[in-house]
Amino acid sequence: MSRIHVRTTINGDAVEYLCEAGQSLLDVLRDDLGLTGTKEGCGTGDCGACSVLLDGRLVCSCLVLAAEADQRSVETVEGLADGDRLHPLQQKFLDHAALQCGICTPGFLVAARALLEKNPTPSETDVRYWLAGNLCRCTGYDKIVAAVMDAAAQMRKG
Amino acid sequence: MVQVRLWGSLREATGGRDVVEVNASDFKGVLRELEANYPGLKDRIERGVSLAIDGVIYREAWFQPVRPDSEVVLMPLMVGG
Amino acid sequence: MALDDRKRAFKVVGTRVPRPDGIDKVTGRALYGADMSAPGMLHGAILRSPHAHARIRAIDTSRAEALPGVKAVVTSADFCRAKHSFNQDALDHCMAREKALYDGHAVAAVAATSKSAARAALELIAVEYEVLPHVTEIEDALKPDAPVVQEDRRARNAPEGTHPNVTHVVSFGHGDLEAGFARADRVIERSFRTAATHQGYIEPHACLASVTPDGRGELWCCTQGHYYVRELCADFLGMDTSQLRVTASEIGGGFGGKTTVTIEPVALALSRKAGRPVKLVMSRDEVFRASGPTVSSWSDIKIGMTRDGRITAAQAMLRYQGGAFPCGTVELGAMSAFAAYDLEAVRADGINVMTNRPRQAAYRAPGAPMAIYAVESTVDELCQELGLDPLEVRLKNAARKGTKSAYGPTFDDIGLVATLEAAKAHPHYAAPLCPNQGRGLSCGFWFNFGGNTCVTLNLDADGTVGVTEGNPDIGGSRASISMMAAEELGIPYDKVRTIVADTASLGFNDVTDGSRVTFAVGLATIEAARDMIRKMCARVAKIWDIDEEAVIWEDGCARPAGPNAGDFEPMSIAEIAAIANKTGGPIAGHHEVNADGAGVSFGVHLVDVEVDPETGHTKILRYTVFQDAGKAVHPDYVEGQMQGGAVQGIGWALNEEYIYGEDGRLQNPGFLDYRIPVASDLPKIDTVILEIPNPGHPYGVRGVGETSIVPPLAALSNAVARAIGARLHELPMSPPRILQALKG
Amino acid sequence: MQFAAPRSASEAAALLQAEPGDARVLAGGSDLLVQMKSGALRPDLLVDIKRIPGLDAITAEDGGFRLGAAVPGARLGEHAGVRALWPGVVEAVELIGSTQVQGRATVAGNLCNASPAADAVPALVAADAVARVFGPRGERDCPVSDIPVGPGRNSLAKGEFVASILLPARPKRAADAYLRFIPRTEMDIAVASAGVSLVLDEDGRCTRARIALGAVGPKVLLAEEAAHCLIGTKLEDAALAAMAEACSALASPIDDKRGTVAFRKQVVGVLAKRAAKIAQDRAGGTK
Repeated sequence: MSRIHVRTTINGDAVEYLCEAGQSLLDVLRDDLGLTGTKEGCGTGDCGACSVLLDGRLVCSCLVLAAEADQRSVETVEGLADGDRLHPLQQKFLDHAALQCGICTPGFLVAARALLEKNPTPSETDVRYWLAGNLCRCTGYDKIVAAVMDAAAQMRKG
Repeated sequence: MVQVRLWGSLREATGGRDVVEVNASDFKGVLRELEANYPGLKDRIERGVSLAIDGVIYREAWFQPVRPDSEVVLMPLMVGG
Repeated sequence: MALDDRKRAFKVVGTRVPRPDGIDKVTGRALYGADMSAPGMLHGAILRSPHAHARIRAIDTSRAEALPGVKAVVTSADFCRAKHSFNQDALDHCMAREKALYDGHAVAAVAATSKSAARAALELIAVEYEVLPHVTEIEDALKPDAPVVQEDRRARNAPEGTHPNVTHVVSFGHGDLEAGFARADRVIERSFRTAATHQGYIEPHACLASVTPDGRGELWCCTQGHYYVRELCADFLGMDTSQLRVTASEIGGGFGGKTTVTIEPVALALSRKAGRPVKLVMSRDEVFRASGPTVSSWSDIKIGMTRDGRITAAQAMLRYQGGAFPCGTVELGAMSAFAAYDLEAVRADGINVMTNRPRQAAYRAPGAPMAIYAVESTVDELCQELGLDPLEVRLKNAARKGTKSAYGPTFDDIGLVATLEAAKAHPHYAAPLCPNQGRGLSCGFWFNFGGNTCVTLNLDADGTVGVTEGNPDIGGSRASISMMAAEELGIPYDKVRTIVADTASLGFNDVTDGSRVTFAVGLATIEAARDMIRKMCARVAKIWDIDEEAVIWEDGCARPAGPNAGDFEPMSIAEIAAIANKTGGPIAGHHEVNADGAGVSFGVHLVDVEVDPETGHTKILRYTVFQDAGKAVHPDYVEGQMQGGAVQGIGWALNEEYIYGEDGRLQNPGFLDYRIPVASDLPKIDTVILEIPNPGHPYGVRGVGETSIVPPLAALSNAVARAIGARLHELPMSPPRILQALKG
Repeated sequence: MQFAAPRSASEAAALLQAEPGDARVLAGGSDLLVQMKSGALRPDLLVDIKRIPGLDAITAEDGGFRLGAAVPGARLGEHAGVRALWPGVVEAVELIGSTQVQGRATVAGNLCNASPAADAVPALVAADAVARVFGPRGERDCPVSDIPVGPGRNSLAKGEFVASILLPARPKRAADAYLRFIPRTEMDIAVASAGVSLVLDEDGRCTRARIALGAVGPKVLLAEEAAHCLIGTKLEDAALAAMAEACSALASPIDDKRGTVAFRKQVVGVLAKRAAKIAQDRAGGTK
């Protein structure tokens, strides 16, 4: 089977890879590029654990073919912090105990980042609906919503 | 002698009684005597049981003392989620 | 180890410190089951039965083996017989032997050089099935002509004529029921049904196995109990336990569903046959079809009450199905059904029935939610009929210290009355409601366990402390264990680091279950810290040349016990550590225990709902959880347990269910149609933590992990009943069912 | 399986035409990739149309808007012009899947996937939208209601694909709305749904109505009799009740894991009634 050559940008770095036509972006990130921060919870776009930004747009990487990422930019949870400085969302997730097992956390962080870039002043209802595609089974969402609201407030202050 | 309360479905092994008396001074002794006096209980005990002694549930504590006035209740082995 | 007599002023316990695994988890660095790889690693895949019940006549793997890239194919023939029948059931669930017992039952597995080659190979395995009649529902499995799921598994104490699918017959209770019911002003009998649900952890089961020809093995997996995984896998592969080292990965949720094995023995068998490491990861579809959901239930409840709200007698008949294997969960259901009540006459009977469904696994307070749902719904209906306040009725009948519990033992200090009083005093209970809205209340209960636990504390040369424990951390337990070690040693939290050891590095530990970890591992950690303190005091006694008894430990320092002991400057833990090698060598504390005295846990939930009378849609308006934590070590994570359990219960009450078709196949093996609550479904989940100290723990800690899933089922059902003026007796309360109930 | 990302519509049509096996158009992929994962589909060729110039654009046309086939739902929601003109279509599209799915799923894909429960389709049918089909023999226009023919089946010929969808212009005092029923608040497939488009006169009387129902038949149903109940009325209770009843009568749903026949028949009428009220309000008919 001939493989497809893809040139892309991941978390700001130029990356090239070869992929099978049917391979998902998620599989390439995890299996071939070692970026295992992006998680697979369902493989069918129902849980949001594999959330990444594709050309700045929030998507499930399990529902993107690796071949589609050619000449596009991909941002994952690994690109959220600025060196050793955590993104405000990351810090607020820690401060608010917004994670228990943590498997859904990367997806929530990437999705919440996309929200706050689009809407810096979301209501709690906005947050809950925007994040409805991210399943969490541990927390009941309460502390996640609180963390996102608090991060938004802090980011508005700059 | 110690009075041991059994749960209902074990009664057929004890001739219908739900409280039996055994001569024992610890957890292991209670089980040993129950098996000896009521062979019908042996299989259930081997599959795993707990003992509640004065309100505290013990799972496998052989040497936990039992006094003649202790409240002793035989229970299924506990599992959780 | 009993509650410390001295009144404690906690310095670390009860604060909200950062968790040690936090940064790894928000940066994507934490390694879960599927995140580990090995050089030369193969990818595994499992072939599963499309039939609910079928005899396996033959399996031809030759074409799959011939496919380029395929390095091993295994079937049940590649495993040993297990030592005990319970273990054999666990193995048979991982790989079918003579019969495929449910849709999705594993029948063969392959390991290949790529995922796509492994998947392609599965299609080349030819299985010759003889399809047999199947049964997936309790009622059907009890009919005289129902297919027998497995022969020779009927309960030994079952009466003559009992169906061979009945594997357990249990009974609990005391007192004279007949007399009790005769004293009642009102007696009602109701039947209830609950659907099977799934724990719904977001991380599918995943592992990486490596077995070498000399009989040694390494296994990396997401599990709640890696020691138990080791025990089972070694048994199934004929390995010495000591030669198999199991390392628990970070775990992406378990809730009881990862307390046994699903794919781990298969990965080891593949690796042994292929001579290479094998990674095996379940798809979500496989998780739903072939891991371990809960029991479904069909229960009858009969309760008698006086006009003023005193329960005179209570009786339950519980029928659970736990899949294609014997399942003892109904015992726990029968024991917990009436645990919240102080009853003179009570009886709870139960049976377990086999069906062609996957083997049940524990799910948070296994067996209790469905039983207590039925009881709490019936009590609520009596309150409605007799015009009584449901909270006052619970208070009037509440179990308390000295109550002879419905399952036998007499309760010591328990928190139910205090929890109910807290709910009564809370503004939520008195808040006004609008039309189509209703308020529901339910109590919940769980036993909590202790169990086998081993903990080591190591004093490092700079005076900081490493804690080594053996229970996978599913909700922040490394933080709470570090906190208890710091508290006991009198040092700051950030001077302690707790890790979860692999099976070769620490003695045996029971599975992370039964809400046991903060209680039992905490208890062992405190004792191990005391062991280390004794050793440190002994060293200091030598240095000062005084008796060991003359040295005491206070605020992280060794001090002379009093003026008579001598005049010495206190020695800090860092000072002691710095010279440990000169005073006798390294210093460690250790403790091993089979902990008892976990202490039961009660909770009360209040919920307000609004039901759309035209569509049957239920909206949750307000939710408050009241629960006794004994002592909340890390309040954030106690609240998290209360909120998370409540939301799982909400899902159970409203939308979650295993749906089987006529063909015996699971219709909804995905998160699209197995509908767990999403963020927008929910309001804020308020929490009120009560602290009624557990006499069985030095700090008074009780487990908090499980009780919270119990009350939502009846609380929601009671709220809906009051909102629509009609009662449903079946979960989930899906909109079609609510609309049907509204029509009468 | 092969993957191709052609740079022109003709190239895409030629690839789709030339493939002897199963060739599939990849736009957002949110249905296609799920079906491939489950094994329900095993295409031999995927043709990614997102790199064809123009297909990712929303353009004004004759007072309406033309939506390129590669425009994801999220882009539609961000377009103030479309929101103002066809709010019901936008709200329908925004209900497809999660935020993540919104970043990928397209209106054209939702139409061509031909699920009877597709959220966009009742709104598009109520809006009288027109699909522009590109194929080996060039372009043709086709009412959106003629694209799906049954569950999972569409009317496109070999080599054809939907290149864009035209949302037409509309008179003053006109608006649309879409509602669906799901058990949760997000993430579910519609159990029943209704799209309603109304035109009112100066007095607020309904002069034109189109009502389309989802998930209550093998494809989206155009409820003409129900719509007729509203003509000449100000959507008084009696008119709405008659309309809802006509919707329920028309519905021919199935029992499945998502809902029962009785439930769907009743609820589809409720949704149509509520959507009509919203559309009326948006059209200024309640002021």
